[in-house]
Amino acid sequence: MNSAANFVIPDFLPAAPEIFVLGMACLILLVDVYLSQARRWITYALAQLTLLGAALLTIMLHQAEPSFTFNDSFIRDAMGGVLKLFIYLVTGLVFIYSREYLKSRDLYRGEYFVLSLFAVLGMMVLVSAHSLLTLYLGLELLSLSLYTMVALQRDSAVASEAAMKYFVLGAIASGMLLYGMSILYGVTGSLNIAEISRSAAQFTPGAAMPAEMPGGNTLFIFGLVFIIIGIAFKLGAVPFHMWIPDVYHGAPTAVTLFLSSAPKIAAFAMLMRLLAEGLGALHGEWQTMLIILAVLSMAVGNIIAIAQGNMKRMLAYSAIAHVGFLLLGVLNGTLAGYSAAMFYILVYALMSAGGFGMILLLSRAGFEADRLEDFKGLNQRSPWYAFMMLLLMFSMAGIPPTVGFFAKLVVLQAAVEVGLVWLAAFAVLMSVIGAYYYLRIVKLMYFDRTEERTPLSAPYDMRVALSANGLAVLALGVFPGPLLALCNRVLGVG
Amino acid sequence: MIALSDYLILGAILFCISMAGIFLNRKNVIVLLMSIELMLLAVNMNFLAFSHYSGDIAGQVFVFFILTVAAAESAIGLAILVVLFRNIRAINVEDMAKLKG
Amino acid sequence: METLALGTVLGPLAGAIVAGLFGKQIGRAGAHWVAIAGVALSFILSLVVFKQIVLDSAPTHNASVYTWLVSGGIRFEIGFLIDKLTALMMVVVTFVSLMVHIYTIGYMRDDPGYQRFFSYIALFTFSMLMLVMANNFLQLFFGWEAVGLVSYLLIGFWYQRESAIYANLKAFLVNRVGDMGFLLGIAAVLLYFNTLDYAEVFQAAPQLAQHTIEIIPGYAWSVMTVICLLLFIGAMGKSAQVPLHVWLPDSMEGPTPISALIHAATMVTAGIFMVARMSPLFEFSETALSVVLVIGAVTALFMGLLGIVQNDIKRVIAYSTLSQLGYMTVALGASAYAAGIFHLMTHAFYKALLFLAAGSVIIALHHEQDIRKMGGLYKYLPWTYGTFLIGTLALIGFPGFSGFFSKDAIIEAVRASQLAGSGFAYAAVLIGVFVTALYSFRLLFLVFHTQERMDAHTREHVHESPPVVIWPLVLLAILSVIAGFIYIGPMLFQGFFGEAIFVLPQHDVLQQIGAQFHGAWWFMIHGLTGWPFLLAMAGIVTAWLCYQKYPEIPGRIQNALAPLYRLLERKYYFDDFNDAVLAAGSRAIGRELWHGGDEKMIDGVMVNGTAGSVGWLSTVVRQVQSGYLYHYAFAIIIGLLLLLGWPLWSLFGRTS
Amino acid sequence: MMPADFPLLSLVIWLPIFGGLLVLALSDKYTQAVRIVSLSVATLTFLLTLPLYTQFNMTTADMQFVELAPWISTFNINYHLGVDGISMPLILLTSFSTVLVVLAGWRVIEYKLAQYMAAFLIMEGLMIGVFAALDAVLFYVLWESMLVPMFLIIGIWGGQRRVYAAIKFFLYTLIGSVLMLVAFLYLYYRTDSFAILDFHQIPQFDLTAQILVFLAFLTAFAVKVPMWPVHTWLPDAHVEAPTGGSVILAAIMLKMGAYGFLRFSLPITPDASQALDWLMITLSLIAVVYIGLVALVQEDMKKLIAYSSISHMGFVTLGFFIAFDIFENTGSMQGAALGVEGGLIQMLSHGFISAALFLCVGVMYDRVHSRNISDYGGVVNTMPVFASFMVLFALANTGLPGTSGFVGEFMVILSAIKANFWYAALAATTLVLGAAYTLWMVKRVIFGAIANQNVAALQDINAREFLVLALLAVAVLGLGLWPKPVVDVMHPTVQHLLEHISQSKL
Amino acid sequence: MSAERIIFYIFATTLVLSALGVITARNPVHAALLLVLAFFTSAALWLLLEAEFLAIVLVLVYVGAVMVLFLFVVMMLDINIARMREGFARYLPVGALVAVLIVVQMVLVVGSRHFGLEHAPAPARHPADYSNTEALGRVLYTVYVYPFEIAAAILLVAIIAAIALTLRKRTQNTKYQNPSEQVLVRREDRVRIVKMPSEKKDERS
Repeated sequence: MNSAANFVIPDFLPAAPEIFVLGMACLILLVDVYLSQARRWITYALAQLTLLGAALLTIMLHQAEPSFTFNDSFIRDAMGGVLKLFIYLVTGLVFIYSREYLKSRDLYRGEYFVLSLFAVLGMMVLVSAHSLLTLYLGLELLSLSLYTMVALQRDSAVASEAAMKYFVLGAIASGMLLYGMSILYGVTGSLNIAEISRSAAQFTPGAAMPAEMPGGNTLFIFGLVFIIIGIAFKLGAVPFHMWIPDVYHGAPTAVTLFLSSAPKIAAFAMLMRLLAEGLGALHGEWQTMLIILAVLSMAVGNIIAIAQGNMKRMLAYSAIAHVGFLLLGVLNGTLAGYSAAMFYILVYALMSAGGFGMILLLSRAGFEADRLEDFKGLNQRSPWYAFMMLLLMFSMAGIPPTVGFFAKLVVLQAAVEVGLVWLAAFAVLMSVIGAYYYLRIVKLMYFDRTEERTPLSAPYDMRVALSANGLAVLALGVFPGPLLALCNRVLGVG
Repeated sequence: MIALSDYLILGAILFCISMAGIFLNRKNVIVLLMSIELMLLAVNMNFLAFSHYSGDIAGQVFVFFILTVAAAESAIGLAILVVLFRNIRAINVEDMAKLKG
Repeated sequence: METLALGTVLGPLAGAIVAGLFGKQIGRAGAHWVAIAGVALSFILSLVVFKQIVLDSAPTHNASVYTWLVSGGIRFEIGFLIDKLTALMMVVVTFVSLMVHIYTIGYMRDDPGYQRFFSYIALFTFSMLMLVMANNFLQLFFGWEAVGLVSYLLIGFWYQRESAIYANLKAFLVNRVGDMGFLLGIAAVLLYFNTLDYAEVFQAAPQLAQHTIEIIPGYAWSVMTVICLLLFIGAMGKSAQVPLHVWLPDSMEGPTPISALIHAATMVTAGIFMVARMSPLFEFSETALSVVLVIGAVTALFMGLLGIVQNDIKRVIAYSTLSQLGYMTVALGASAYAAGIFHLMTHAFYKALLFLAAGSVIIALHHEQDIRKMGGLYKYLPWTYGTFLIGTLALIGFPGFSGFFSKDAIIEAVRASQLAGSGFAYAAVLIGVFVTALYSFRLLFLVFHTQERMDAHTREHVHESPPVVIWPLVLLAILSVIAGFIYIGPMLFQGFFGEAIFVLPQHDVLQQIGAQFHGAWWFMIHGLTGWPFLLAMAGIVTAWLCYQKYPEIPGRIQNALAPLYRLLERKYYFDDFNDAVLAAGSRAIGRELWHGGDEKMIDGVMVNGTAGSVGWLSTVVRQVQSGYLYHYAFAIIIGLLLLLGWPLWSLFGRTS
Repeated sequence: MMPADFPLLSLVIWLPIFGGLLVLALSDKYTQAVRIVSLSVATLTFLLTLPLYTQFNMTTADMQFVELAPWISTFNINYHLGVDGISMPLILLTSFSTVLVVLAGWRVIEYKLAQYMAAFLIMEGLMIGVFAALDAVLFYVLWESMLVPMFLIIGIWGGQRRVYAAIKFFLYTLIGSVLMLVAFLYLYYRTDSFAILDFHQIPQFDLTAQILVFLAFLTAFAVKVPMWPVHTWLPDAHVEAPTGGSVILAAIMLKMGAYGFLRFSLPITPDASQALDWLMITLSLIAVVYIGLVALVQEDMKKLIAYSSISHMGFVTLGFFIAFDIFENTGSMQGAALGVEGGLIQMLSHGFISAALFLCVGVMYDRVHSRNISDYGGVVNTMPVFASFMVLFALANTGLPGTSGFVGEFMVILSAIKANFWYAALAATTLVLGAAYTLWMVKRVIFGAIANQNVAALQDINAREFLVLALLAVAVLGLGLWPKPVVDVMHPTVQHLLEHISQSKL
Repeated sequence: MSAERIIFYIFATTLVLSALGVITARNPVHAALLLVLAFFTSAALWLLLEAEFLAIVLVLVYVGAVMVLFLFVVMMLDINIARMREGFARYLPVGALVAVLIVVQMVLVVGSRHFGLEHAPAPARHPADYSNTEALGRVLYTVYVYPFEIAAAILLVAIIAAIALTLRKRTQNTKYQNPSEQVLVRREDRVRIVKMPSEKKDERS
């Protein structure tokens, strides 16, 4: 029972990265005001520096044993550390990829970077949240920044429409999440995740009414449902996925790129904190729900994606399908399963960043390059980037020797581990359907010829980053061992 | 004596009303935002009730923050609404269907 | 002996390879010299072998050259079995082959494919030797298919002729039908004897005589019968027995020397040889023997009938070949294997002679083959005429000529046979004699006598063929006259073949005949009084009347027996049946399976159908993404209902 | 003589892959260099695979040239290579065919030559890897990766309907193999290991599970082989693929399905194989007869050869799956060994013959740019040398004794009769059908009078083409006249395999 | 039936009714006002729950700020009131059905079955000197300092967002007059005489 009495100044050190990012965000906000468009690169550089610094701090502060502060509302553990590092990494890539695009669309302003950094901050809070309150606040910080970023292209009707949809649906979702939290609070009488899990431990499957807690079971499940909806929405699992296609499609590609990569990691963290750590005892209950969500997501995502003619929209649906796979790993309910899911989400964030990065590479002023046709004959225009895209697409389809295959392998293994062979079989069949639309991109790039001869103009750093991104997908495919081992270690798989 | 369940039922009803408001409302986006406020109100009701009956202040604190966030949220929501209105000269829900399929 | 055998086989092979691969370099002369050298070598070697094995009665040579492969504990080997039967066949094959080689120099003089031709026939000699010298079924099958291959190549030698390449495809396929049975027979042998080596198989045969097999459940058949019938199907294909005879007449599309070498003297007799070689198996299945007997008889008679209505000189001889093969088969059926082989030998000589003579006529008339455009040639082609006459007399079995001895022996054997169907067979072969005489002399008269029907231009250029053509004729003619007289005694009645041919005592008809056999002269005198002689004479007379004396008679008969005539003309509608039903039928089925099965069912419904339905589904499902916010919200609510619904149900279901 | 622990297999896997990358790096600027490098890499690889045979220990059934290194320790997935009597000949076949393919594409390919050659070299490495892999995941990774270059080859250098064919090929094979992946995961769940040899040793394996696993494998391998009714991708893929692609497809990829049956289906799920052998045998015989009839009426040479491939592969699967009936009938494994080895030989021989025939068609296609039988006729008049090759291979395709085509069919038929007379009888129909469709095509294409100007204008094959065809001719005749050296390699492995599958896991 | 029960039910009913009014009102202004009412009533209910501070905050912040903002926006954007309620009735049945279903489900759980008085007895009233505000204040800056800071960040984001989205640079779309320029303007600045050849019809095509 945390009260004001016997209060001690909390240890701020574990939260140093958060504090640093917050400070830098404010700083950039100020600096940017006084910068002319020509000097905007300073903002950019500062933003990158922020990420770098945060990364360094996170690494320095890393420690195997989890430690708590702010009255146990903040947790610093290995998993959180790794997730944060990947968030920085992906965000860094996002900044690199987006720069040209933003410039050519008069979006190259401080707001984009500041909001991104606030979003990153939100993610960090989310990742290391150890109480429902901080978790909620982190989520809101993230979401609000994202809503704004989507609407950032003010003169675009679709963008504002997308923002509006995102906002309303997001609000509903957080409302549901809150309702679930309130129920949990009611049942357990605490907001602290550790305590929640402690009382959840009394949860006895089967019996409706354990003695010590009136209606405990029912209420737990009741709250659980709302919690899961909140998570599912953030991840974009069917039937809570509706926002994804429209928002991905409507938002400026640079924002979509951000939206589709880093926040996924945060959402995974949220899932881990709530389901795995908080309500792990209810595994038997939420497993079934996740199975429903997984099946629906894989089916709907893959099937609808086939009919898409717009690259961003197609990738949106593929994102939905990927969430389905991610859930396969989670519903396993063991540390091994979580680590599989973690591997999957990290890999997905990389692939997604690369995929949208390619769109940004092809796009130029007044040309969005987000239709499938825009990839026609890329192999003639630039064999190298065609190859990169090939790698990314096959990775998303889960074809070896790209890392996407191993991502699928581990989550499928997790599903089989708990005897859900039928689910695994269903999943792979869906992935075959999925392969079709990824192949279509490859087909466009390699089999079709085009008259389009404009050379790809991209700054040096973007070329390097994108190539690195593509090759990473291949390299991790050949040597997935280290990353897998890392996931296992941070989750303490024996 | 007012039972905890009374407050919770009230919250539940409010919650459903707000949801109904959201998917029944075909026209006005502003009303959507209002429904969201209602939804948060329902949640607050729950928190306060629980915190009252369990004599734990944490619930009130949570509500405090929810109110804060809700304020920020509505601000942003309205800002987006304004942008939207500038673009499509309407705030009809049905007019926001360029993105579909 | 090993080296002898190898030399015999490899000689022609070497010739074939050199002439074939390096034909251009070594030129035409080079080609025919190298080929002839090879064949001559093997001829000489076979003579040596013949001397050692037959005259000095050296022990049978049976050894393997190399192991082809070992699998499943079974050794498949390539090796030679040389006993008296083999030795005889070697001599016959190499001799005829040599003759043909020499003859070819003249016959093919100005053909562009000269080298190719020599390489082919040398290759043929090789294959045929492999066949006859085999000591196991694998090699037998190898040679079997190899001769089939060469015959395929040679029938289609003039590949620009549509008819030729049609004929060779037909020949190959019909043979393949036979080979299919043959291969199954071999498989059956392996199944029951677990080896393919002749010696082991034959030795184990008696024990298996009683075994039965149920190919169709419920019907127990004797293993021996099954094996023998399957093998005999092969023989039917090679030796052109009804109904697998259809390819032989068409095979006359090939150059004449081929007709002589392959389609008269050697290859087609492979079947006969094979059955004789398998006598230790056939002997244990009377059923099989009866089948052989009947089929042979049918072929002998009805194919002979066809010879009467043919107008192509080579086709007439081809049908006579069919009929003669029938005779041999009859002999086998009657367990008179020796007689069969004996007839095989004599037939090889005189039929080769006939073909080559016919060839000589054809050259003389500039590749004219229609006998209605000939006549009165005896004054232009004295040598050819003489040899041809000898051949004909041998063919109809005129006493004293080789054919007489072999054929009479067969007829006697059939009469003595007790097998089911031997009665019919006896009748058939007797009538066959008359028929043979009839068509042979019809041919003789129409070609060499009667008034000249060729056009003036040809007549001026008609001239006797060069010596290189004539010499083989003469040599063959001599053999056609004397071979029978010399060999009948030893080959039929004095255990010439020794253990090479095995006959159960109760089947041994030759034994019975041999009982009152008192030398060739006696046999000849005896023959003068028998039915066959009279029938042959009758045949000759009929032919003389119909074609020499009153040429109008045939026309009348034709009109009188129009349906019958048409039946003969259409060759009993065998070809029509094959083309219309078998060939066209299988093509139709194939087309149906392709379009109906593969394209419509599998691709259309299963593959593209699935893909299409998924695509359709996606276009339908994407409608759910209507773009309307309230629908999206509604989806969330539905999800909530769903997730809320089931756990609550389960819970309250349990409690209340 | 190299040291025992010399990583020969790794070498022959990675050499072509890196060679391919090198070629890719050379790009189309230096086409001649591309050609030379590709050829030398391919040849070198081939030479390096020869020691696999010369130093092969024919007395043991154990894996040889084994390499074992941890790859993904968390799932104890290993980089585990090794060959036995089954896989080794196939590896040689692979490296051999690649040389031919490189030669065949020498001048013919103009568009993006570097990518073309690279694709083939990389694929060679992957294919060798598939045959050498002893770890299920490694196997699967290579097995799937292989699709990518082939997909590109068909799609980029293919014919008219290349896109349809390429995607059909990819999805068809993918849908098969993903189920295999699930099976692997299940087996991992059972054994806590991805080592294929551990899969073989699952002690207690109830029939239902076995059958499910077997069916999963079946989808994967049946598609690859391909067996009726999942064969329809093959004709399309073959027809549309460039000559080289068809060659690799026919010569190697088809073999992988059959290889899979021996490596996975039979030893891992013997009881299921026994329970379902009727199905396999039926499908095999359908392949022989049904497909034979379909081949009869093809108007497109490549399609015809493709169908004949399916029909010939029917013998392979037949040879494998009659084993159980033979146990029952004879109680011994002798006959079964004959069948399995026959199947293996048939795989090799088909590798040579189909490759040769596709190359022949390619030779004509390069000149006339048509695959239709009706566009040809009397080719022999203008291309005598080529014609004699074509006829030779055609006859080999009809299973003529003395050519490799005969050996496999002969062995399989001989052992099939031990299972059931009618199996042998139906299988033997190929003697007629095979001869019919092959020689009928030869008749219409090669023989006859010159059909049209295209044919009249034909040039006979040049030295390069001659070399390619001659190499194959030597292989075909050599294997046909003396198969013993090849078969002896297989004995111990096959023997061991049969002993293994004759023990039930129930 | 104690006094506070009556009070509770009065306010509860009002709250529900006004909430219903919010979502059914034809005119957004009415809706906003009804929402205000809803806030007031719930504030009253919160007082019953002894959450005085929050009750006041609700009134001040929400009614005072947020709702005014709403009304402001409603006024600012001229909305076609007439179209507001079209097709509302059409979807009402299914919508109501679903809503009711969920209510039933939720009530099943949170109803007296689990949270009746027998399960959760009402706590004793705090003494008069108890200050809810102080209690909150004590924890807010100590125990909840971290959330507090995040909340600050959130508000900052809200500010940034509002500005970034709605602030328009005046320079772009407002016009100024400069009389001196107007005076000094010359003919050349306004009129330009262009010489053009007269073109023929057929050249067009």
